[in-house]
Amino acid sequence: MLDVDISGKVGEMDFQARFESESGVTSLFGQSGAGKTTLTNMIAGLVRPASGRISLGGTVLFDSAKGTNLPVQQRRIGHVFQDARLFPHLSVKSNLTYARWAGRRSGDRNFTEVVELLGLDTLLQRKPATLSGGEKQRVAIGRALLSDPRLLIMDEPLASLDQARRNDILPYLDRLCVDAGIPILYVSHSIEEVARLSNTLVILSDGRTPAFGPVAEMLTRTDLGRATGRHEAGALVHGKVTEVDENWGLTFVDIGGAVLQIPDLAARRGDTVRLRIRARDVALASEPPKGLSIRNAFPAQITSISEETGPYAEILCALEEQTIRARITRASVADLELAVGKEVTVLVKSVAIDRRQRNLV
Amino acid sequence: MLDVDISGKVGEMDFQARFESESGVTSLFGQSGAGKTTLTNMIAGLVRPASGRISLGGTVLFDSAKGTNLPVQQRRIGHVFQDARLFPHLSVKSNLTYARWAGRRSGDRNFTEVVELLGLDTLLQRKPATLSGGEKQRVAIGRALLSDPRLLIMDEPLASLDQARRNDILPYLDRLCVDAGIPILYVSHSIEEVARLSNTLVILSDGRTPAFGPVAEMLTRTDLGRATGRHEAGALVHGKVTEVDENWGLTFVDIGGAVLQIPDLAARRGDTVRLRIRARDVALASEPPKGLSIRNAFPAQITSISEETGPYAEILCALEEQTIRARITRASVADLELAVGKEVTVLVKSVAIDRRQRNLV
Amino acid sequence: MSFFNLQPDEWQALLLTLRVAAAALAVSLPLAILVAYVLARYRFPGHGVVNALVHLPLVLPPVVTGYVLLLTFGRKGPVGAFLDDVFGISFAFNWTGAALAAGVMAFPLIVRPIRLSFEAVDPKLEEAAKSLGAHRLVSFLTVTLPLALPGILGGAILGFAKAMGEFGATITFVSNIPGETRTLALALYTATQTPSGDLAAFRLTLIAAFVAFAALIASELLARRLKIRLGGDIA
Amino acid sequence: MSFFNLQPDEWQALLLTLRVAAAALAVSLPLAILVAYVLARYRFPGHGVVNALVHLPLVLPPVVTGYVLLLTFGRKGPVGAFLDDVFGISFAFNWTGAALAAGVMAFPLIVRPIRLSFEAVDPKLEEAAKSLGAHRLVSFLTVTLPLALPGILGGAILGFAKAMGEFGATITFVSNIPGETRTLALALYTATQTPSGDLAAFRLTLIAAFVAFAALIASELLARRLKIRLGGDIA
Amino acid sequence: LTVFAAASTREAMERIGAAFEEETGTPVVFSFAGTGTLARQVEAGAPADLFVSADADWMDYAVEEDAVLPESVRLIASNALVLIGPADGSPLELKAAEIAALLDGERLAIADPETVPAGRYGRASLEKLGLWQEVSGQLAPMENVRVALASVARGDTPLGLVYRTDAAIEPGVAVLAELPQDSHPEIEYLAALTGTPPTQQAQTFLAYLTGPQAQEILQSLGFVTDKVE
Ligand SMILES: Nc1ncnc2c1ncn2[C@@H]1O[C@H](COP(=O)(O)OP(=O)(O)OP(=O)(O)O)[C@@H](O)[C@H]1O
Ligand SMILES: Nc1ncnc2c1ncn2[C@@H]1O[C@H](COP(=O)(O)OP(=O)(O)OP(=O)(O)O)[C@@H](O)[C@H]1O
Ligand SMILES: [Mg+2]
Ligand SMILES: [Mg+2]
Repeated sequence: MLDVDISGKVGEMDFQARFESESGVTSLFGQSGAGKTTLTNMIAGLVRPASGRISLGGTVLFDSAKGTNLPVQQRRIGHVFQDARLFPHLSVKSNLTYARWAGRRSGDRNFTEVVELLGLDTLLQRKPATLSGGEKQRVAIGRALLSDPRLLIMDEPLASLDQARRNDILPYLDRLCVDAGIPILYVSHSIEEVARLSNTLVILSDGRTPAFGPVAEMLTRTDLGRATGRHEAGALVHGKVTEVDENWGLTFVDIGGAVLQIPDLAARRGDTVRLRIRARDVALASEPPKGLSIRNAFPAQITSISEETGPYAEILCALEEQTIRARITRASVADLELAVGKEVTVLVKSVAIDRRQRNLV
Repeated sequence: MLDVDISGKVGEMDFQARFESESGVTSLFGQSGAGKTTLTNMIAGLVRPASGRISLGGTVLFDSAKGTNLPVQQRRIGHVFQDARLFPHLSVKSNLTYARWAGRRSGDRNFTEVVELLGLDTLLQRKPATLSGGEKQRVAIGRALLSDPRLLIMDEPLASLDQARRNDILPYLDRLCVDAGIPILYVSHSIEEVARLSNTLVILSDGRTPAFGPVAEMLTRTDLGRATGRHEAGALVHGKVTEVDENWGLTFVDIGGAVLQIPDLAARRGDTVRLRIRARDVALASEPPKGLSIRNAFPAQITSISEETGPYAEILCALEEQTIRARITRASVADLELAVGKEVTVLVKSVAIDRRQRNLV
Repeated sequence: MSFFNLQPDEWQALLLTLRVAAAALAVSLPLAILVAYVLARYRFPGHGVVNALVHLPLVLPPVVTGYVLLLTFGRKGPVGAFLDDVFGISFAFNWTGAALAAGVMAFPLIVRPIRLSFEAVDPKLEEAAKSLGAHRLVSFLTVTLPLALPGILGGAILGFAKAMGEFGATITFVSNIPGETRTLALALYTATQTPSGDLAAFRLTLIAAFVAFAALIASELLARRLKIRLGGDIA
Repeated sequence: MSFFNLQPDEWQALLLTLRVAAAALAVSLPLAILVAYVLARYRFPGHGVVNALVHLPLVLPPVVTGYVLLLTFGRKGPVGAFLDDVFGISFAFNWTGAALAAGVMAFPLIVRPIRLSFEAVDPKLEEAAKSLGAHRLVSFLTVTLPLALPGILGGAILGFAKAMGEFGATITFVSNIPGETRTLALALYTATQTPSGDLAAFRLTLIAAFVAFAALIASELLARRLKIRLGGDIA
Repeated sequence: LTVFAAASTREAMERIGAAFEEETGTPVVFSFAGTGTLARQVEAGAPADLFVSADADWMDYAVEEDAVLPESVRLIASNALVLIGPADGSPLELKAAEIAALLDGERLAIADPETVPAGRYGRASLEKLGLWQEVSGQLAPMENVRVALASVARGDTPLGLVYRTDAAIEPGVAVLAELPQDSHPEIEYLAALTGTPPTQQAQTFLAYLTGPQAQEILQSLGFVTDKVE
């Protein structure tokens, strides 16, 4: 889908980025100053790379070898800028519909729907200068959504939004990506968001892309610890909904070798879903425990134990084809005499599993 | 310390805020558009409230009854604006030292220290226009820190910073507050940050302050669910370090009635510490389990069960004077036959407890 | 006749002045916007020359500018003769000529503030417009131009005032013919030419000042509305 | 004498012009900055009147302005007599008078761009400066003024060009004395007023155009450096 | 009927125009400006029927450039030069010492001797009288006679050199001395027809200018009319 291989220079920094991603959400993840905004600007056509090639779903946007450089307005990339960049002289409404009346992009996305999603109903007649920080950001998101884009670039769009609002917007983006088939390039500092949303993860560090790949794979890579942030390591598993228990508000997901109970997953029986299970939320037991509030307990086999210095140990457990990642103290590893190959019981609290869904292709 | 009781009007919204806070960090928490920025602007003297009174550590900053309205530059409030507001014509260095050369505020905070903390060493000669989003924010923080303030207002200062950088800055702010005795008014959407940092929590909602108080108390209040964000509810407990196990990297904290094992807490024996335990990280067992990687298991008594609709139940457990909050599925509540007054075993994963410390007064 | 009633010839001069200034502005403003935009946004080899040409009417004494106009746009001048032959347009000794002179003299005053405003418009907003599909011209019309409105208004008011007061180039180019080219400024000059004209001169000065005052007030009100429209603080 | 060698009287006029324009600018610029700031940032009852007064020299024919100057700053004029008695400063028929006339005429042209620039400076930056302890004047000098520099430069260049070319008010106020008040513009006028003066007029036009061109180029370079200094995109 | 007339003749021309209109019913429109400006405009094809010059040189220029009909050039009046002072001034003898004493370091207001005809004549006269050396360093050359007159009236300059016609209508000044008629070239106001072919009305007005009614008006304003045929 999106295929990038470019190099250039930003200020003092040599810039060299290469990644490919399939449809869905591609996250750009990296420290402040790593070059994320620069990379998105190059893809959008606002900064010209020194050399290389960018193509999006078959269309070549930039190719230094052939001298191709599609102008910004022809790239049809909806861009949520890090600094909202609203038009100060236009009302919120005119900002939102700018692409329609000025860009002649019809698009069939529903205006009312977007306005409601972003909670902008009462702000439509206002000027950007009177909006709060979060309100500005929401208008910027709406404006890009309504521009009928072929690709949506979002540069830290949720940075100043509260959790409740994020929880509204993220599933929408998710849906957008799947239903409308619009790929999203998502810049974020929050590994939570990244893991929740993305299919492909691109790590950016000092203007380079040391690694990219499917997010599940990237999140279990232990060599990217610093970039992904240790506290938030985890694993993605996929499974099929086998039962929805209306009474207790629980959904049962068969991940192959175990059935997980998850709160209130808005899915129907038969759906394929993807779950993120954080390593810090996983406990291990040497034998199946009893009388515990933890509802998910299933056997698995330890495939790797990486004891870092400090109090932690990272443990990967195989469960048929899937891998679960656990972080426990080194002390517990010793106490329970854990070792590679040993059978253990994996414990996961139901409430710890993110409420999210994705139909995998 | 900071004593606010003001009312006014912002756009269409009636604004009425009242809170008091002691020294330390006071967090302003509320949804986007709740009026947080407006409130900080009133305290800083940039927006004039219609009526009311603001005093800071004995100095009256504003008093409509007496006609007092101290001008901004005399309030000595370091302000990290939501929109960094760097001076575009000045280098990063001149921005950072502005308060010294233009504001004649000497201040003994060490320039090099602040620059290093914020990772600005290589940016000192640059102009703000060439900085990345996160870099701008860091310069803004540095500029306020170096202005020798009597109060530090930080309006979502860490919104576009990555986790690693946050982990550097938060303890510094913590230290600043304690060592230098500078109170901080902190605006944030992240209950994580709020809980980690603040002494007092002020909830702001639609221009009103429905509640404020010590953060521990506020976080266990179940009526503020929506404002504090359900996923992140939890409890604060305090305790005393009784032992530091260098070998396993564990610290033992006696919270009265139980000794918790916590990874790598940078504390010494005898220190008083404060721990945040998220409700979602707490599991309950009807009898003490065995062979579990979960190291913290201690008896407590159920004092309240609030079953919301949906899959969750919130349970408060008393442990001598302290309260632990647990979130488990309603299904488990039924399975384990939990009821108020029942003795249960509380399970908390060691790795789930935030690495943080505060010397309580 | 009371002191406050305008005499017919005063009315005539006043209306003519307004017509001349309005026509001068109507023609120079669009051109000035174009030139200001080009000077603000592009660097090209002839940049300095264009810039100097724009300012030249300011540096030369108006009489010289008027004389140059007379030589080029006069009935016998190369451009004047061509326009007359081909389009039947003549600037010689009529009010359109006065408007031309006023427009040329006001041009540098209009260009500079507009150029400043264009330079102050953040190109990032234009980038945003383009990313939303607006082509160059559309993004100019919907973003850059509205944001530069304060400067355009500022340039227009300077230009209008200058066009109203223009004297040297006008009298040299199109002479001082009542009802045709005798604007308030020329009438004022005529009145000062004889000692007995003092009262008339004083009256004309008041009229000119009054019109200018009205134009300024109108422009200030417009500017304030604009500022509100542009979303500045209402407080 | 070759065509390209300046004659002594041309040199004299050129140097005098530069001196007059520089002096006019030196005096009006600070005042213009003050007035522009006040007009940009404050609303007060006399706002419209001040604004109109500033623009008046633009609207009136220069001869009238010169005449008014003569009446007020002449040796017997109220202000002129006072200045003469108290400070021994006299504007009558000397180059300082020429500078005064040029300054007055250039004033509205200087004020407008500066005012625009002041209006474009985000008051939020001033707030930030104050929150860092800078008092009003300091925050003006360290934040507002530097950010308004493009407009100040723009106003200065307009004013300088106008001061160089000022003619009507100057000749009326301080007459046309070679070596004392005969600037290039006046010399040029003198040349056009004699039937045989065409060549001389042409030479003087070239000189004036050349000086203006040099000043403009210098100001453009300065503006570009400024833009870089203000942190615009270097690319 | 459009007449381009030197600005200094305004008062007279407007009265003559009014009288002419009363008599013939033909309205006359005047365009007043400096003689030089008008001459160049006439040359450039201005829609003037008549050109009234305050200066013979510019009329010569117009004739040379074929801007006016040479045979139609006609003298309509002459003028004289006077030295004026404040209204309460006492008569002056045309001697260097007296003039210097009166000036006392201040300036002599005069129309610009290089550009304005009045100045040129004044200079010629002063040279002839041997006074030029004395005063040339103390001149205040004005853009036109009117300003010179005003500056004397206001007391900015103690002495001014103007036309007699100007002095006659400004009550704030007194004539201190008349410059002898023979000390300067004849100060001639010349009129000529411009258009080819000239209209009947233009010819009538040209004739009217030298007729008794016009001459009377000119005389009443202080012009010298005895040389007009
Ligand atoms: N014009 C410029 N001149 C010099 N350096 C620049 C320029 N523009 C960007 N940089 C530098 O390039 C680096 C990458 O910037 P970029 O904005 O892409 O970072 P980012 O990854 O988006 O960071 P953030 O998360 O803080 O927004 C930064 O260190 C920045 O300072
Ligand atoms: N000048 C104004 N005119 C009208 N409404 C305004 C104005 N300024 C602020 N508001 C409104 O007041 C409310 C409070 O704004 P404020 O900036 O204080 O919110 P906030 O809590 O800081 O939000 P955020 O977290 O998004 O920054 C918002 O709904 C905003 O739209
Ligand atoms: Mg960025
Ligand atoms: Mg805010």
